[in-house]
Amino acid sequence: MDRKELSVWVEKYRRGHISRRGFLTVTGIGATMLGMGIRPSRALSQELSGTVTLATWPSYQNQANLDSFTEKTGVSVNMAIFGSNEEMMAKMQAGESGFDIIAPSQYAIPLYASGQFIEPLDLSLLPNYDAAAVEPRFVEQGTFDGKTYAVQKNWGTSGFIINTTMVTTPFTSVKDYFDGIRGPYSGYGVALDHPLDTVGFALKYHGYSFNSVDEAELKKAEELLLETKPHLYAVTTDFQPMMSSGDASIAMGWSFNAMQLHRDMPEIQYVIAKEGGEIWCDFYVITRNGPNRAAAYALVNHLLDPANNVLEFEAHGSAISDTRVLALLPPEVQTDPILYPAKELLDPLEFGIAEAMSNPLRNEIMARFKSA
Amino acid sequence: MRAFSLFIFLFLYLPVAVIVVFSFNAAPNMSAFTGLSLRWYAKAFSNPLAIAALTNSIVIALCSAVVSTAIGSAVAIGLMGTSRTTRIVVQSLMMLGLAVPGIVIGLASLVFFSAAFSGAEQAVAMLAGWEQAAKLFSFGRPTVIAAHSLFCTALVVEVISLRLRQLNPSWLEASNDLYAGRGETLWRVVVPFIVPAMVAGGLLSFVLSFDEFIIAFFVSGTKPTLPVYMFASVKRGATPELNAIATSMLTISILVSVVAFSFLRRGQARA
Amino acid sequence: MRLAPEAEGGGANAPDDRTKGQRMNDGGGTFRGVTKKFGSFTAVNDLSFEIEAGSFVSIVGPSGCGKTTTLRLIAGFEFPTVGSVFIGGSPVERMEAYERPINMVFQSYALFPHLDVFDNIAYGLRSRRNRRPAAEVKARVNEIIGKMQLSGKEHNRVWELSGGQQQRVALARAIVNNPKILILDEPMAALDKKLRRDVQFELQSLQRELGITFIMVTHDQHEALSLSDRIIVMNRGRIEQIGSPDELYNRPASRFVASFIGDFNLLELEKPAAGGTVDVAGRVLAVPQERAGEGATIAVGFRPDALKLSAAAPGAGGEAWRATITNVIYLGDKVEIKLDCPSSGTLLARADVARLAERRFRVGDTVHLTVEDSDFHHFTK
Amino acid sequence: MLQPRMARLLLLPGYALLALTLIGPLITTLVISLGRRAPSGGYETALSIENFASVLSRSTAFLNTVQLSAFGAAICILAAIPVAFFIAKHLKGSVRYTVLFLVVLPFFTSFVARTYAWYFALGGRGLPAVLEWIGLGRFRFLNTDFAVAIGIIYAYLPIAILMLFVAFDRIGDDLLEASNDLGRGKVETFFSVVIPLAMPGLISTYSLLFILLSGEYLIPMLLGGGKVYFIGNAIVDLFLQSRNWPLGSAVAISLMSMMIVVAFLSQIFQRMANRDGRIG
Repeated sequence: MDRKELSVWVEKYRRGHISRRGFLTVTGIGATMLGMGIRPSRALSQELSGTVTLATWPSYQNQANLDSFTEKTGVSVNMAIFGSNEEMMAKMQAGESGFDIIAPSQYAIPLYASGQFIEPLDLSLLPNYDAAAVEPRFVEQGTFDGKTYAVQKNWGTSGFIINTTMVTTPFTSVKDYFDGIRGPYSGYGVALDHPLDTVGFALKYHGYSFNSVDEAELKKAEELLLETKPHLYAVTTDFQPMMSSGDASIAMGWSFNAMQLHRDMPEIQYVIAKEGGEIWCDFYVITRNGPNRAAAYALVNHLLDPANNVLEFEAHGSAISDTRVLALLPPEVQTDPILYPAKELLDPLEFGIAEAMSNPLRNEIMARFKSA
Repeated sequence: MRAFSLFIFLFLYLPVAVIVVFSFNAAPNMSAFTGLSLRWYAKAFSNPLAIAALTNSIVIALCSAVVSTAIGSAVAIGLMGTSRTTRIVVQSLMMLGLAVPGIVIGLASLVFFSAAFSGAEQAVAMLAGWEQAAKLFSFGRPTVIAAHSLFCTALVVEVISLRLRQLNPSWLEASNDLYAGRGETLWRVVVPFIVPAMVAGGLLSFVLSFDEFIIAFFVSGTKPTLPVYMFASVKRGATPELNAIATSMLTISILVSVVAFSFLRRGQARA
Repeated sequence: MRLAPEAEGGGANAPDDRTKGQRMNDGGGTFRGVTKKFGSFTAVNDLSFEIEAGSFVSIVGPSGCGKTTTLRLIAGFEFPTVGSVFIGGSPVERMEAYERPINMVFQSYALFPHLDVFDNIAYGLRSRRNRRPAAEVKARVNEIIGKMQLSGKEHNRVWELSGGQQQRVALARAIVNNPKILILDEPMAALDKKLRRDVQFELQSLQRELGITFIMVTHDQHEALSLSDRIIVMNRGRIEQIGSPDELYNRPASRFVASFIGDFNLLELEKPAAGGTVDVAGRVLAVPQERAGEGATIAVGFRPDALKLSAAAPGAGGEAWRATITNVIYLGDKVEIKLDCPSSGTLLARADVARLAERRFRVGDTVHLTVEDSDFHHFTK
Repeated sequence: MLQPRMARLLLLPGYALLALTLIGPLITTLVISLGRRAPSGGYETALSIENFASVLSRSTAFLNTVQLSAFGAAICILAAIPVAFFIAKHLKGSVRYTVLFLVVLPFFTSFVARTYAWYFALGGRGLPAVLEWIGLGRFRFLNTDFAVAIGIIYAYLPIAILMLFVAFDRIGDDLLEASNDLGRGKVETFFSVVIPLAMPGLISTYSLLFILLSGEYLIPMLLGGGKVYFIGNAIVDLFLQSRNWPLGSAVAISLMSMMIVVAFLSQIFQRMANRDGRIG
């Protein structure tokens, strides 16, 4: 590493773009330590031991798989539960470095990758991963700068969840959502406490891209949101009880929410707006500076085993695209309209992107919307 | 007044009742009570995450209570013997420790500890050439205990200072007069006098630390406390499992408190 | 008694390591040029006095006169700004309260609320510097509990006791340590009058029995007069006079002492004495021999019992020694009469009821006043 | 009475704790508040007070917080006074401590769980269903100021009761009896003797509650459903959602400044009340 390159890294570290351990490793301070007889902690060892820490979402992993992993390798699994990608990223940016594996959504991956929080995966350590078995559009979301940083876990969509006994007018679009809430369903609508989706759908209402960062377009989206706010019942991600109790009748939400609500109350339906919306995909990534890298690879590999992945599906209930897993699942799963919607419904959907997640204006609009 | 007190107690216990009742609910969610079942207890107790979080919280709350009661008592007593300026400065800082919103102290602590750890580790690695130096410090129980001890200590100082204000200065002089030096007087008069306040402060600290969410969320590292775990679970739809955990907590707490209470009583009778 | 190591060679002498014979000699106290300032306020100014071992001494004076500060200087709660304090011949002014062979009965009793009666009394005997074996503590505390008539109250909480009982506990807690000096800070302040009389007798007997030096602060001059061997009268941080009750009453050294101890009719002079005589409202008095060297007499006065009333003019003094009766108060065997005198202002007369029997004075009567020359006190300060 | 040297020694651990957990982090916050949001969120070194100017963009949240905190703290005190007085003056011996313990007991279940229980109690299938069944009409409580007020009163009432218990306990029974004796009934005595004497305690309780409430985050989040938005929520969102740490820090510092002012005023009022309440 030459002087100029070093100064770039120093600057990045100073600005908080990379973590301190990333900084140590990259700048060669790690190498200096090595020269002094200090073995970097992240050096791979063949023997697996200790604890591996997985940062993931609530109700998102199957305990049975973790138990079997511990049984097989002797490595105990610790889980840290997060509520959102933004939270997880904030914590990483603040210097938390105890996670070995994290489970971010596609739009966070470029940020983790460019921030040196994660590194390209050594796929040779993940024999259970078969890129060919996964839909290419999802594989692509796990790459950054042409390198694979992430392997797919599961995917889903964002749309609208309606209680058909309360919402009697036809409901097929983003327009129906915003106009309905500002009209006949005033006081019964829920927006997600999630900037990407909420701002994204407001953009969609005006026909713009879900991921737009255009100032003028965002301004119109903000106007819509601020107009809608007084008519909303809540801005939250925890809307399921409101829907099942009848306090709310229309909610912006994710496909797995819809699955759970629909299973208990068939009158609750899921609508993917005809204008489009978001398609999302969650991944496994291995952190650059995690304390137990070898075990991290072993655990991800264990979870990707198709048989184990079936168990995972049972736990999180989100769609999986790995064809080897699909082959093991009952056929009705693949035809479930919420889990695997028709292609023409999926086509207009967009993947949320990193620029949209990190855009200051979008975030500020969300904040203003919430505090209004 | 009695009736009103009763009403307040009802109010305080209503949510607790909801939690307890729904923890025995057979239904898969909290929308209705469909029958008695222990399934959520089975689920909770077979959930290593919940158990780990619960253990973590208990250990942290205990340590925070002990640390803050010790430091808080020392500070409250020490404040009696310092200059007015020192007293005002320390009291204001303690007040600040209570007032700073958890979110601020949580995130600031994370960034601050992270920087401090990294500096210390580099120093150790460079100076001592110790290869494990890079893993010397990490977030976990000690960081949560430290951060919780701040507001717990502030509270203990407040509670004990209130008690010390009732301390008759003649008692100290009487003790001195009866051949007890300052240290001995502290131990034989002041400390026994503030014991009730220490117990109250300690209990309050335990309770506050046990329930504290936002600071723990930031500085608990990879080992979440129970509130952090519960909060994360709630964010994607709570299950009655949480009620089962909360009810178990309540049961344990009652048992522990009853035992502690009876010990305290016995101690009182002997004294 | 544990003194400073250098004072008694570092021996672990306990308060009771003395024979009764010694007790009389080593319990004295001496103040030498003691001044105590709090900031710019001088509480006690250049105090020098001696207290004889085994005596009962009272310090009296109005509030703020420095008597409590003096007490605290003896006890060791305050340290002199200037000057020395000796107890039993050893300098103690730098010693802490817990190092001094002195115990105190606090005005509010300062009983420890967290301890019962027994533990309160045993407190000193269990102190690290003065620790006695458990058996001895028990024996001595029980003995004193018996002596102070507190039997059966050993394990009562102190706040459950009556005021009198609390005072006994406070007293027991102090004397159980056999101090050289017992200090009593307004010991009767919280007691009712009847109880106060009893306690006064008890205190007096106790002091005689124990032979310990008692130093009592009180604002009640009657209490001081009836209990003390000697009384120290203080005013504005200084000593006005030290003496026996008799000396203070009959030979007050200053106008202040005269007015403070007992009732007194004070007449300020417009013109200081000249040529060995003073003019008091027309009466010419010779300044007594013993006062002549002290400077000019500025005031004279007499005790109320020296004032005699008669309906007819006795001759000397003329109109100036006539007065109108404003109040008549019967005090059982005595009667007090308040008079308004045109030249001297308000005067007080006191006489035996028996002597007045032949003539009843009524409010509004005009009377003639007589005072013997020898009954006049002359004051130069 | 305490030797200065010993006092200093006793304060030492307190200093260490303050330095480690308060001063250090606060200086960090201050530094961050002067910085800039990094392009992908977080913090980037800079030196500007721009963030403090942007604090105004959160004025609605500030207003919301102040209103509900002032109201919530007042209701807490009003509800706590009879209970605390009852425990302090009408219960004796071990009963009063048992009752005090019962006040704290709900604390032993998780705060998150308890607040979540209110979420259900106030939700459509809870209280509103009961009211509808009685025939009082259809109510919706969740995500309103009312729900948040219930939540914060519920959460902070035990603290208020404990603190006021201490304040009332300090007032001697003899004073109450003296007042009764002087011809004042129970109610009159309460307002003319108890309240003035407990005033410093009332003021400190109120200000502590106000301060704690205005830093609240969880209750408005769970019971306000994004409709009732506290400054604490704004800060959490700035840190965890928009990841605009510098603005978050600036808002946090502004909130703290407000709290410091409240604490300062409380001290002044307490001193004044102390002076008024002093006897003799």
